[in-house]
Amino acid sequence: MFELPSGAEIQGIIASLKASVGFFIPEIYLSVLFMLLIVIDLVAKGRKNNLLSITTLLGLAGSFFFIYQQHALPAGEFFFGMYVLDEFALFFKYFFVLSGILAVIITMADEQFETEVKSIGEYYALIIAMVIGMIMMASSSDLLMIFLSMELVSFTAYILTGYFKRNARSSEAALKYLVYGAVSSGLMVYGFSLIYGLTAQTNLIKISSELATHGYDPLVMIFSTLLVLAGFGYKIGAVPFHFWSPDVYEGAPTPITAYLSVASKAAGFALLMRFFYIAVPHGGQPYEDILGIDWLSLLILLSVASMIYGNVVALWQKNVKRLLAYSSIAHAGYLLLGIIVMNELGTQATLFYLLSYFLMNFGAFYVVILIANKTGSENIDDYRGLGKRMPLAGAALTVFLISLVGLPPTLGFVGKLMIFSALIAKGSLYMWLAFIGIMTSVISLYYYMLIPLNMYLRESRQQEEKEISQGLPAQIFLAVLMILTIYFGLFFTPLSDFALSSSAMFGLTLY
Amino acid sequence: MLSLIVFLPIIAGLVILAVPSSQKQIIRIVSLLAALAQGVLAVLIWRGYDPALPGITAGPGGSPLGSFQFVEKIPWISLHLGGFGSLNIEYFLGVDGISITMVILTALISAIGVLSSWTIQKQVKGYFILYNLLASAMMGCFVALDFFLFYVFWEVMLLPMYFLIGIWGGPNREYAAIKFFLYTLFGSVFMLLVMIGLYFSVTDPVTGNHTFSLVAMATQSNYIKDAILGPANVFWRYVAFIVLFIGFAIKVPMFPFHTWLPDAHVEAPTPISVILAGVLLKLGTYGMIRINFPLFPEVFRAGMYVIGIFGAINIIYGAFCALAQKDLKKMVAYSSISHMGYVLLGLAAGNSEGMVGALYQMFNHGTITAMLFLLVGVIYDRAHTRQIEKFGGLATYMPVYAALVTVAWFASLGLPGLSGFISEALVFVGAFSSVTTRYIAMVSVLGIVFGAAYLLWSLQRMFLGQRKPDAAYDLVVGEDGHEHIHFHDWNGKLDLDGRELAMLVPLMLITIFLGIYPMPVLGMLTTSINKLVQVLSPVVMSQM
Amino acid sequence: MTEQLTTIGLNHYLTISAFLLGFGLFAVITRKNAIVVLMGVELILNAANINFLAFSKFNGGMEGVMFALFVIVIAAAEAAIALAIVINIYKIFKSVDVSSIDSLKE
Amino acid sequence: MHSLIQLSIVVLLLPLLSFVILIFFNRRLPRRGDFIGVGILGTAFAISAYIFWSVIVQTYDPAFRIAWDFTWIDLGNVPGVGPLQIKMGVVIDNLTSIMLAMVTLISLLVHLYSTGYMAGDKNYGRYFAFLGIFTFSMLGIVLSDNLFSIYIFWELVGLSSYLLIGFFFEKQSAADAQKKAFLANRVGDIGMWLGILILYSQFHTFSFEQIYANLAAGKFGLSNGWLTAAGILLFMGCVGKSAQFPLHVWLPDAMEGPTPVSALIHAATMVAAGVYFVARIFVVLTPDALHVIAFTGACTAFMAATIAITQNDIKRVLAYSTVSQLGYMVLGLGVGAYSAALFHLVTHAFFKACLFLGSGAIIHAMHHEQDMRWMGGLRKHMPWTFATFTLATLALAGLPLTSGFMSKDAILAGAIGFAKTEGGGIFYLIPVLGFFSAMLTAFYMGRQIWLVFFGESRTHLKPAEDDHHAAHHAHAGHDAHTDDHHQEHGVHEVSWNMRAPLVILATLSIFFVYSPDPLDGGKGWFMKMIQTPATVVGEANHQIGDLRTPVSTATLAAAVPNVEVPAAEAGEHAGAEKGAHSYADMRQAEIVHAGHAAHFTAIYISSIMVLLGISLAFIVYVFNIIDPEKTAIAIRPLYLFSLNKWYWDEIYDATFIKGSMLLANILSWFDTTIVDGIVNGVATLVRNFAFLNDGFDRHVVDGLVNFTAFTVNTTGAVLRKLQTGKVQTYVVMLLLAVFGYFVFYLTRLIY
Repeated sequence: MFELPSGAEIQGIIASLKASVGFFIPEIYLSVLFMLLIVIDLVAKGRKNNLLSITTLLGLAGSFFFIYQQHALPAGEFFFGMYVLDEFALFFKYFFVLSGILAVIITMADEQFETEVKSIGEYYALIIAMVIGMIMMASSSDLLMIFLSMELVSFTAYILTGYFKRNARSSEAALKYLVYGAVSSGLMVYGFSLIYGLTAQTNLIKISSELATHGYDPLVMIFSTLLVLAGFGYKIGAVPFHFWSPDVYEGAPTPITAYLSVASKAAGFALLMRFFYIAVPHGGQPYEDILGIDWLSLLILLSVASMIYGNVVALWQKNVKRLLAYSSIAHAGYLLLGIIVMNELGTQATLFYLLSYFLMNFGAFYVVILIANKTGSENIDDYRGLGKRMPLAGAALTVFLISLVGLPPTLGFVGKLMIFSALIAKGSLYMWLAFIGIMTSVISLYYYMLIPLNMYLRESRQQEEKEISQGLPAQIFLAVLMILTIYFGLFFTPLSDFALSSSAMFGLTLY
Repeated sequence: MLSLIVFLPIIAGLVILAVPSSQKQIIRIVSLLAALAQGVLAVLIWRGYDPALPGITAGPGGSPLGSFQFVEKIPWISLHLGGFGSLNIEYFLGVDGISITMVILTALISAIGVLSSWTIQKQVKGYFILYNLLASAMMGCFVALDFFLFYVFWEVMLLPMYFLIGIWGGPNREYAAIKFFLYTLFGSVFMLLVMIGLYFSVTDPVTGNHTFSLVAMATQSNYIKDAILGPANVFWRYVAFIVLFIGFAIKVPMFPFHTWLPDAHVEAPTPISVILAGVLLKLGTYGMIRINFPLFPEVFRAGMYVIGIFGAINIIYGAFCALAQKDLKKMVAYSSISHMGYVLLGLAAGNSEGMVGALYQMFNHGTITAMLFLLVGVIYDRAHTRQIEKFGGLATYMPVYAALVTVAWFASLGLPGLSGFISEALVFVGAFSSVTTRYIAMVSVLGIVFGAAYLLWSLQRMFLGQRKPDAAYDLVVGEDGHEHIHFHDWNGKLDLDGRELAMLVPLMLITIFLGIYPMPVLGMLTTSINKLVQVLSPVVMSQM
Repeated sequence: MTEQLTTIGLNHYLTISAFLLGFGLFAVITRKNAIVVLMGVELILNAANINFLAFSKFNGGMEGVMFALFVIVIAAAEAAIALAIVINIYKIFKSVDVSSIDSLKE
Repeated sequence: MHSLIQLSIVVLLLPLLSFVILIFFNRRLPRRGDFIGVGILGTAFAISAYIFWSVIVQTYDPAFRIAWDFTWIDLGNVPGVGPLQIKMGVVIDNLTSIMLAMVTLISLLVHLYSTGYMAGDKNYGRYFAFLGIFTFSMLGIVLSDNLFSIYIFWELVGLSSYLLIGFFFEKQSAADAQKKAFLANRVGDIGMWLGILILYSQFHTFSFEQIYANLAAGKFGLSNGWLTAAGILLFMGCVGKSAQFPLHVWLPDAMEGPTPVSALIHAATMVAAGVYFVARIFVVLTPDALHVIAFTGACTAFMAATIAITQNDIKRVLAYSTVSQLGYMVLGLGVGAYSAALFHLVTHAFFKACLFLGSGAIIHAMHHEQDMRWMGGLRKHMPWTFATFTLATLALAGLPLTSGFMSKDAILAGAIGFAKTEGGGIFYLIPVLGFFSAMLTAFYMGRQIWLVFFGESRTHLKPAEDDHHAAHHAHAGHDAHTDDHHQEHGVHEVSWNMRAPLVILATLSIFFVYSPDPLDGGKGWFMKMIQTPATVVGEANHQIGDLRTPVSTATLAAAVPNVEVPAAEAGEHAGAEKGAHSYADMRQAEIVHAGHAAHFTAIYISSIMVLLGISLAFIVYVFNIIDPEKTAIAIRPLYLFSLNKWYWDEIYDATFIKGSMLLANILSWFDTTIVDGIVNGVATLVRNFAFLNDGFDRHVVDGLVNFTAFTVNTTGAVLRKLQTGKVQTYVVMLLLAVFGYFVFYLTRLIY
């Protein structure tokens, strides 16, 4: 029943492949880097030095060059509509490479790795792989591509989560992550299959036009969308698809926790935005589609639930990593607010919020690692009196937490400001969402402040009050992060302009 | 000039950051110098201030110049919002009659606070860094004319305060600190929403863009008719007003939202109590005058009655609670709740007498309450207790202290010849003259009696009569045959020492001088207040 | 009547895949053994596969087939990783009972 | 600025100067600087004597008035009102100049007296400083030309009285008394303040002149009820300061202060300030307000008199008699006997000061024994004191040839006239009470004289270690008075600097100082210089309806046909003509007229009453025909009622003080329990959820101070239970979520 392509067609295919490769250079470069790392690991086996990490850093840094060059290229889709290149995608390329770099840096700071793992080799390779996967997530415009890239990210994530093989918590986290991830991605694929069935298309843009022109059975559509949402929701860790995240975040190695909580969440959002902005049919008004399936209430439900659940449950956490895990759920909720607005301003706000979240969350986790190095614990009670013993770390952590709460003059405040601006500019209908967001952020203040409370207001149990000194590079890095958080909190024009320019999405027709 | 006065303390803080934490004296001196320099600047600003310019709203041609003074207006942030033009935030400072007095007050109280912080021994470095940060933020709030800037300063105050109470506070400090933080944050976050809403509803007549400038917002004609907070959108305007009002009322603190204050005061160290009562509470009422009322005049007029009632509740309720307190500091805390009630009442009157009285009361309450808390601190340093019944007959043994306490107490109960009287009198004059609040004023007058009651009663129990058997000090017969008292583990001067006098005497002189001749302060206020009353009056509203 | 029996319609495929999905989920939820849970996951993926193939058969176009192929590959890779992790779990907990591994909670 | 104004300002500021000097430097000065106090007051008196001379004697004009004011507070151009200033200023008219002279004179004498009485007290210097600030504020009241400044000095007087009553603050009783005095005054003051506010709210000015002018022009915007209210409220200030019923309770306790202070403040000047104030605002008082005032005064006079007859403390008797006499003055103002009331104010000031200083001398001599039961027979030891005291007593009792006689009879005459004019009935109660009090006065003064000066000394009868006596040890301890043996031999006449004031004051309570005719004060310069001003609240005066036509006092005299108009009255009218700035109304005219008519009636009745009183005293205490003890037992309830001051203290304590303390406690409980987020309730509630006790953190509850805390926590606690740690439950949740929304959507799709 299939007729084979003629020679001419094959020529055309090859030609377009050759053309497409030009758009694919950063990914190729990173893949090469990936293999290179494995080779180096084989060569430099057993030698305890930072050869690998340095190479990774340099390599990742090098990729900026190629990504930057892509600005020159025209936005468009290639590989037969599997893959797109647009400002939106570029934004996330930068984002993921940067987060990869930060992940490597804080990995270098984490002393747990010396004790837990023998060879660090494939670790960095896997981080690179994850970067590639996430970049592809952000750029794929086809259900198949989406599925593949997501699985690539997931698998590397499973492995990295379970990287401390002899550590029970790490392994348990890996298992849970695996099972949960497998199920939800399975459901997502099932949803994909149904969409495919409805439209006979796998390309998002084609799907959208198909749905718009021929219409569809709302029941099947909502069902499939829900299943897809299960997959995405699991990536962004939004209620009610969040259950894996606290356990995984607590169990995984801290750098991976940070990495997951920032990067893979961002990737999920990239996907979510692309899918919901492009694939979902839009009538005149956003979300007022042909047969009145209101995605809006669906997403609103998700975001409100995430904000409330994340913040409220975080009140009870005694483990800092777990606390931050719940807070990341809450932040998923705030980010969703930006998506709900469904306009350029909303996109800009979301991207900006991602940037701010990137900075403050990595910072927080970095301090957590530094403290864990010294105290070997992540329990809030063991933070007593640390403020005096680690002044810089304490101050930095306070700044990051304040930023997470969203108080000026920090980056987090501006993020919230932009999200709420988007909501309010949209109209009084969305005011209530803003109210909820505000309320929950007040609640969040309490549990965030628990940490400074223990660090400064309470005396440490053991009486030795000597200052604990981190290494100089660590201190510098910390100071830089802290200053950036405050600086961008006061002068955030470049970031927001960057976010704005990046909010252009190929094939997007709603604004 | 204003930038300097705002950021001097922060600069001092950075300097301190460089000083090794062992050099306590240097740290103290640095921040004292900063505070004094601030004072000097405040005096310069005061001298350079021209009371003829009204402020409140924009001057001729919609520009702040010609209306505000010492204006500094630099574009700070201008960024593009997709489809919504651009977000323009300005670094916009300026003073008018409303803020100038507060600026002076802040400079004064900050300096006093530094002096009174001399006794802090624990983590001096951190303390003074936070203290200076706080001082900057407070000053900034009073001179900021851009809502965004104001909000930033407003929120920046919270964290240092939290730590200052939480680290250097009393036994129950954690609770007090977090309570303060959550309460005030709860009030202020909603302000954020209103701020954004206002931004999208107001255009700058000069540039035509949306703006955060409070000056532009204070002119109703700058509102877009059907914007979210535009004149057409009555419901949201009311909501916004109430939200803002609650935000500020928590800071004041107004009756149902006041419970953080006694805890915070009881736990906070003396200098922080001084700052808290002297300046922070004023921020609440200042916010109302600067932002809440002129931006929503019609809602204000609709709500005058309610505000007045809350004021009356504050006055009487606070007085009664103070009457029942056993802890001297808690009593003073409640007394300041009562006194802020006068401010609310005066504002609710909505006429010049009332508003002038309210602002003057803000100033006087700043100085007087600072005095009260300092005096409480003096006895607490010596006796390590504030329980009123642990004293008695102190007047015999600490005459100077007793004399100062008497003056302060009488100032607080509004004795003529001391500044508090004039402001309270003006408040009542205003409140009674306006038909809206006449009956409220008639009720509030009771506050005068009960105010006298709790103050005199505590005065009697602590200073008059004989030493109580279970007093916090012993009687010893000195070599000169006279009886002296001796506090356990206090080896400083029994009566006030030089530093304490240096803190108290200036405040006292100001109180007395302004009680006899108030014009130096009132003269700066009146023009702006009259302008404000005009803005709030229906006449202006009908023009829009 | 007879045609309907002889010709297999789209619905049949879909029904089968739906059943597979159900079984898969059932296995994932109820089974204690990690391996069986993973088999449940495989069932879910295969349910999707059947859908893809059926749809591509009835809609025409090769995308479904491609998708199915890739899903199979992915499933294989997933199995590999899963087994590695499960073995590691077994090494530590001396058991592969999913429901008993719950030290991380609340 | 008129030279007299300048002088008066100097007079005003001199005592302040003495206060400032003494409060700061008294320890550095020789004799603690008492000479400064005395000297400065001497100067002040000299100047005010000059003012008196030039106003009263030189320009013999009832309508004399000069004023000067300056802008104190400038509120700029107030919207709706226009330019608005609050002015301060001084006014000098006859009344002012008389009061000036009186206040400075008595103050001077008290200063002088105190140099003896207070000698050796450890706060000697501070004492004179306080006297200084008191004099300052008192003069302020006298000189003020507007309500606001009167209120200011009013409060300051309250302060200085507070300081002086509590001068021996080590004594608990003194500390209590000073607080009581201040608070009672404040209660009166808020009434006065409200009255001021009512007037201000209409005219946006405090100045007497402008308020009166506006009122006369009928600019008062509110109803007449408000005007009456304003009058009564303003009068409340007087009720507080002049210790009228029901706020009289503080004055007797105020006797805890040093006796000279009692003489200065609580007999002569401060308590008179209330009356003075009512006189100042007399013209705004509506008839209804005046009725209230009259009855208040009558009740006070009577009540205080009944209490005085059973008191044993020599100073308390005088205190109650003061209250009673103040009642007379208020009564006089109430009935419209304006001049008479003020006349009584002045006369009373002198003889009562004399009495107090005399009692001070006695107490001093008796080593701080104040209980008359243990005195007696002092006339031999202290002739000077005896003489002056007796003279003043006669004046107080109101026997002919004394000043008191003239003033009191003028008041009573006015009362009768008033009752006539108002159409009798209930209004006759006022003169009746007045006369009855006159009798009581005569009685208790007679009793006092007898107990103190006559008979034999009863010091030995005193029960040993009487608590009353012990209470005074503290005070005695501060008096380094030389001789310290406690028997009557120690009793001796006091030194010259305490004797001189007695003599001067006694002299001033003889009739010829005020009037040539011992029977009629109306012939005297005082009554001529102080004339009843015409009301400015005509339209609020229901009796004269809308009579607004100016009627000069000449026609007023024409309306007084029958009784012989004393020759001098012609001059009075002439003066009135000159100062015809005011216009009279019929009601005043009638009252004055009827007052003149009732002049002799009053004289007869009151003389009879006084004689009755004195003779009764003789019957009881001299001839012992009636045994006081037996009588007391016979009418025990009445006796106790009087002895316990009608139980006012107990009543107030039970109601207001206890009540407000109770309320305060309730409210603070409410504050800490209810308002503070129902923290406790929440805490217990949450703790009751046993299943989420783990990791329960009270800060969460207390931190978010309200029910949010509760909900937030419980929800948090419940929600986190979802996180079971079993991955399969997670999957179930996931499916449930998907399925749940699916169902939700289905329902929406169907319906």
